[in-house]
Amino acid sequence: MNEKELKATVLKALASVVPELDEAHLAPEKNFREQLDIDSMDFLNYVIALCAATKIEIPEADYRKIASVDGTVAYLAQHQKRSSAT
Amino acid sequence: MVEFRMPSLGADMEAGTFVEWLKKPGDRVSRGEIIAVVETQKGAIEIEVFQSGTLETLIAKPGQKLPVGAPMAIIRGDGEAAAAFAPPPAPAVKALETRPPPAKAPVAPALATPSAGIHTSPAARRRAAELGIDLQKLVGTGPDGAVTSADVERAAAAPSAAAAMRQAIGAAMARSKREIPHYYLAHSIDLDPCLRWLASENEKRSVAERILYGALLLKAVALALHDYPEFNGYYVDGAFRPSAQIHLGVAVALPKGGLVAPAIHDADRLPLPQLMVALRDLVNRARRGGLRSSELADSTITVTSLGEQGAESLFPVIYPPQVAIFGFGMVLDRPWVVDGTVVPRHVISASLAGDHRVSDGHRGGRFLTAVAQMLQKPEAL
Amino acid sequence: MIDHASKVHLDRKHLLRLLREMLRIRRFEERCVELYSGGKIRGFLHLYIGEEANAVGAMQAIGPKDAVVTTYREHGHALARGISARALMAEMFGKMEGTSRGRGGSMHVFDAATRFYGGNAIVAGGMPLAVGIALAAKMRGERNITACFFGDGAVAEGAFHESLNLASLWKLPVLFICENNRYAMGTAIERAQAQIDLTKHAESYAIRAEAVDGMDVVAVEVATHRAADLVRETGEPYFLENRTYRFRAHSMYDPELYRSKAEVEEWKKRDPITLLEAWMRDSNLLHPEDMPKLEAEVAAEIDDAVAFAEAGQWEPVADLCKDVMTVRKVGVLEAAK
Amino acid sequence: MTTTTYRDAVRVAHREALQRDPRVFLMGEDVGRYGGSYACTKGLIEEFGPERIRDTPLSEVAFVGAGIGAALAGMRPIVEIMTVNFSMLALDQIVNNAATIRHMSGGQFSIPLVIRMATGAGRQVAAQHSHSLESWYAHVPGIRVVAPATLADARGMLWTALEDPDPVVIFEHAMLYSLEGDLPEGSGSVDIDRAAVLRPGRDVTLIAYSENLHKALAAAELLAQDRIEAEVIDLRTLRPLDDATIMTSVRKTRRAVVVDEGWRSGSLAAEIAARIMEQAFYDLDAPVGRVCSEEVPIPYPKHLEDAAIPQPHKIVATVKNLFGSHG
Repeated sequence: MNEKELKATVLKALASVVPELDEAHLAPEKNFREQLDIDSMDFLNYVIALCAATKIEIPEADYRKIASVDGTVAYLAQHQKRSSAT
Repeated sequence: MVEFRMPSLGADMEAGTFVEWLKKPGDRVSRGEIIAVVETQKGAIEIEVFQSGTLETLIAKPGQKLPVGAPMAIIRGDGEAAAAFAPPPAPAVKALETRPPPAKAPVAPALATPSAGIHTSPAARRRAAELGIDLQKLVGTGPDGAVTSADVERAAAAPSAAAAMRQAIGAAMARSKREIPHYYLAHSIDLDPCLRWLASENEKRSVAERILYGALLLKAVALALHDYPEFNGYYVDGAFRPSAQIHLGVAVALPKGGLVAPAIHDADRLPLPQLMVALRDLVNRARRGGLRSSELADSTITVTSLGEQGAESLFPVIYPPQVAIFGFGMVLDRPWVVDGTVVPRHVISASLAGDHRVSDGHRGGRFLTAVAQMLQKPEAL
Repeated sequence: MIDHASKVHLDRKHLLRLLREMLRIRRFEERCVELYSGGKIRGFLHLYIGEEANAVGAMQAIGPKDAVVTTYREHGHALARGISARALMAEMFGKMEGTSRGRGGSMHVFDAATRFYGGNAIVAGGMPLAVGIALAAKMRGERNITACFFGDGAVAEGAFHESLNLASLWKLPVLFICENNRYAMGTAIERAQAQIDLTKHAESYAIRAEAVDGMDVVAVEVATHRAADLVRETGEPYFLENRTYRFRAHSMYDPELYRSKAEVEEWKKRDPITLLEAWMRDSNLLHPEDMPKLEAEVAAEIDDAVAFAEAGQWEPVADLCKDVMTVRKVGVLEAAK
Repeated sequence: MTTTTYRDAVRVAHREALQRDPRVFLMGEDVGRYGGSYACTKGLIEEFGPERIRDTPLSEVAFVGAGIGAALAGMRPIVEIMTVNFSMLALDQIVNNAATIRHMSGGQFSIPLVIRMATGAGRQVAAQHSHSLESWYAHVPGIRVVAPATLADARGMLWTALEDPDPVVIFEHAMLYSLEGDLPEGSGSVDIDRAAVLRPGRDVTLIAYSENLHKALAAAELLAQDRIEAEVIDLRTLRPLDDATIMTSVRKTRRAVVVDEGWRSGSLAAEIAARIMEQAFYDLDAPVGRVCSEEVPIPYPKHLEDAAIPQPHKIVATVKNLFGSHG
């Protein structure tokens, strides 16, 4: 997927957890857990949605890296290169 | 050697009945010559041969019904040596295989399955699903009393679900403060054992099966209640009635505000993975408005947690007619003394509110520390 | 064979051409019988064997700018008009390389290049079209004529009477050519028409008419030249009744219960090909090597046509609805690309 | 703005087409000397002469077939069949030749023909002269079918139809010819691909064409008195149907009634109802209603004829039972 598609996937996963997500007021570089008042259950659902869409297993240790929209996109892009390279 | 076959006898003809040979084996035949007669429903038709040569062997017998393309005789072409020629077993109808491949049959659209019970218009059915409205509870104003989308909109709006919920919570909390003499206890618990165990446990699991520490808290409270039954039950008509089952009410904050506390039934007997599944199902359905009323009424004790955002510790209000409520604050990094040295630990503050008509602080404190102990050996939960 | 001095130039070269054209049609259709029996050609197949003189004779007098409208018994007209044996055979196989992309089959050959406005499976269905095409020519002052072929069966249809009347009333340049082979499918003309002299039908609409020996290719050519020139000069319709006979069934297959074998054998004595062959031999215009050479050439052309058809493509199902209507943007009209 | 009639709009449209394109000519029964059975072509023969305004004998097969032939050969004929009732004789030419030749010739031939015919009942001329068979024509791939209900469409559809490389059948309802109204100056050709929303509404969509479009508008006024706001769609094109406009409206109002003067079985209303079920099923709050002619040969007496064909009160009743108790 290219970067535009990855971002759309991330936002879609986020929207599945926060139905009335308003992307305009979401700072993509900042941690969305505070911005959107997301608890651990929501975050787990978000990770599950991401893995389903991208077929990439995200270990718990990496949760820190995907706490913002931009962070998730970068993480997925970099991960995508590694898996296609192996 | 050439097979003389039953010719295609017209657009609507699939087979013909063989009538007679006009030639006998060994006779010469030349192209265009009539050598047989076949009966069709339109009448007898003379069949010509297209191959000059000698009639070798006759296969078709009078009265035999033969499909188009079936071999009727073998003709030896001019100049071919007579050779033993076993007639082929099945009628090889190769020539007819030139039709184009059939187009894929169009897929029949899946028919919507009629739902039993009340008539509901398709628009109403779709809108109810979107708004998480339970159709059973609606009175239809459409044709033959059918439920229409307008009925669904009215149900969702009147009055706004959140406002109704606000009133319900308010009433319960006011009654609780009026009737229940609360006493409060708090205790800090080292959560590192749980978090370490979870980290290794979740590595072995796929994303969908990972367990949150919240599930461990619930299981610890549920198990501890075995030794502290006076915190699990109802205070009704002036007396406490302990409950044989342990139905943990889990307080869930809703996106548009408000709180519901659906129960996880027999939480003490559920293995951790199932407890996690139950928890996730309840939270998701609560947030989509998909809970059944039965799930909101039979908790024997409630556990509430502020999750990652919120305060260090909380002192919750008991849900009547329950007699206790457990609370967990935020997980924080705190200095912790181990064997005399100070080390950093993830610490959570657990608090208990009890109904002094049923239990007292001493037993409350023991109950709290029991939960804390259990959380030091997560593998046993 | 009567003598036809008039305009037709009866030299050896021309007569050999007539012979070759008739032979070509005969062998093409004989091969179609074989291909039909083998299942390669399907649906309906109406043979012209015995009537070759009409198409070959007529087409000598019908120019490239003239229009042709015919019926489902059209292979002879198509070949004599100049449509390739390849395209015709491919059409009968239903292949894309056919005259109509394989969609029409034996009864619906179309060719814009030769203004061949199709076979038509509805008896007399093409006659009003011919009238209209001629109307267009007249309104635009063009000197071309429209040749409209049909059989004795069409004479019973309303379209026949309405078309003849309209063509005569509006003085339209239509050359009506009735190939009267005496049978409308299984009904002999005596059992279908109160008046079996079909020229009388045409004359009742004030259309000049003439009967022609439809087994004599030279007679047909001479009559058609004269008629075509008259239509071109006067702009008025003309009616030829070519009295002919088909040696094979109406279509593949019918048991021909409606006529006796003796009658067929009687007519076969005046096979248009053998008639011309004998006449040329008597007038020593036919050399011994001519027939074998013609047969070889024709056989090669037909084998090539069959191979071409065999190798042809099936039209992809995705093109099923292509050409139903012109493709244009909604709301805006542009000519189809 | 000039006040005029539907019939005169048709005449002006013919005059303009005949002036603009020499390939255009008109053929039909009594279109010349008599000036048209509904007086739509009065004066044309005097202006354009008998060559281009051709009175035909009563030979529908021949002159409709000739129209197709002339179009095949490059002309732009307008063939008037006096009424749809006589067009049945020419159906073979229309279906087997006009609609078929482009496809069956492998795309070689074009038939830029316009056929006009009056249709419908209401003049007490009894069964054989009161048919409404638009659905027969709208069933056939290879032709386009339009039904001008307004003066603007009567004025504007002809030229667009003539420019279309494929055959176009124009149905003019017999009751519309004397319809009066205003036609803006310089109103010219109109598109023939889209339906038009003539009255916005939110509670139900009324889908109609030709004379019944006006009955649907009348019904909408009656419904408004009962606080039911009906959206009225003029189909304008019967083939191809403008699904987009229909579905957009039905998805908004969630109810639809189709008004069609044909007999109910196998009618155009049946086709539209099926398409709504296929494309907007999950937006419906009630089954699609249909107001069609009763399945009877249209009777001669006025009271019976009126009872047989669609009427505003029938439309109102059909709409009402799409609503439940408190409509």
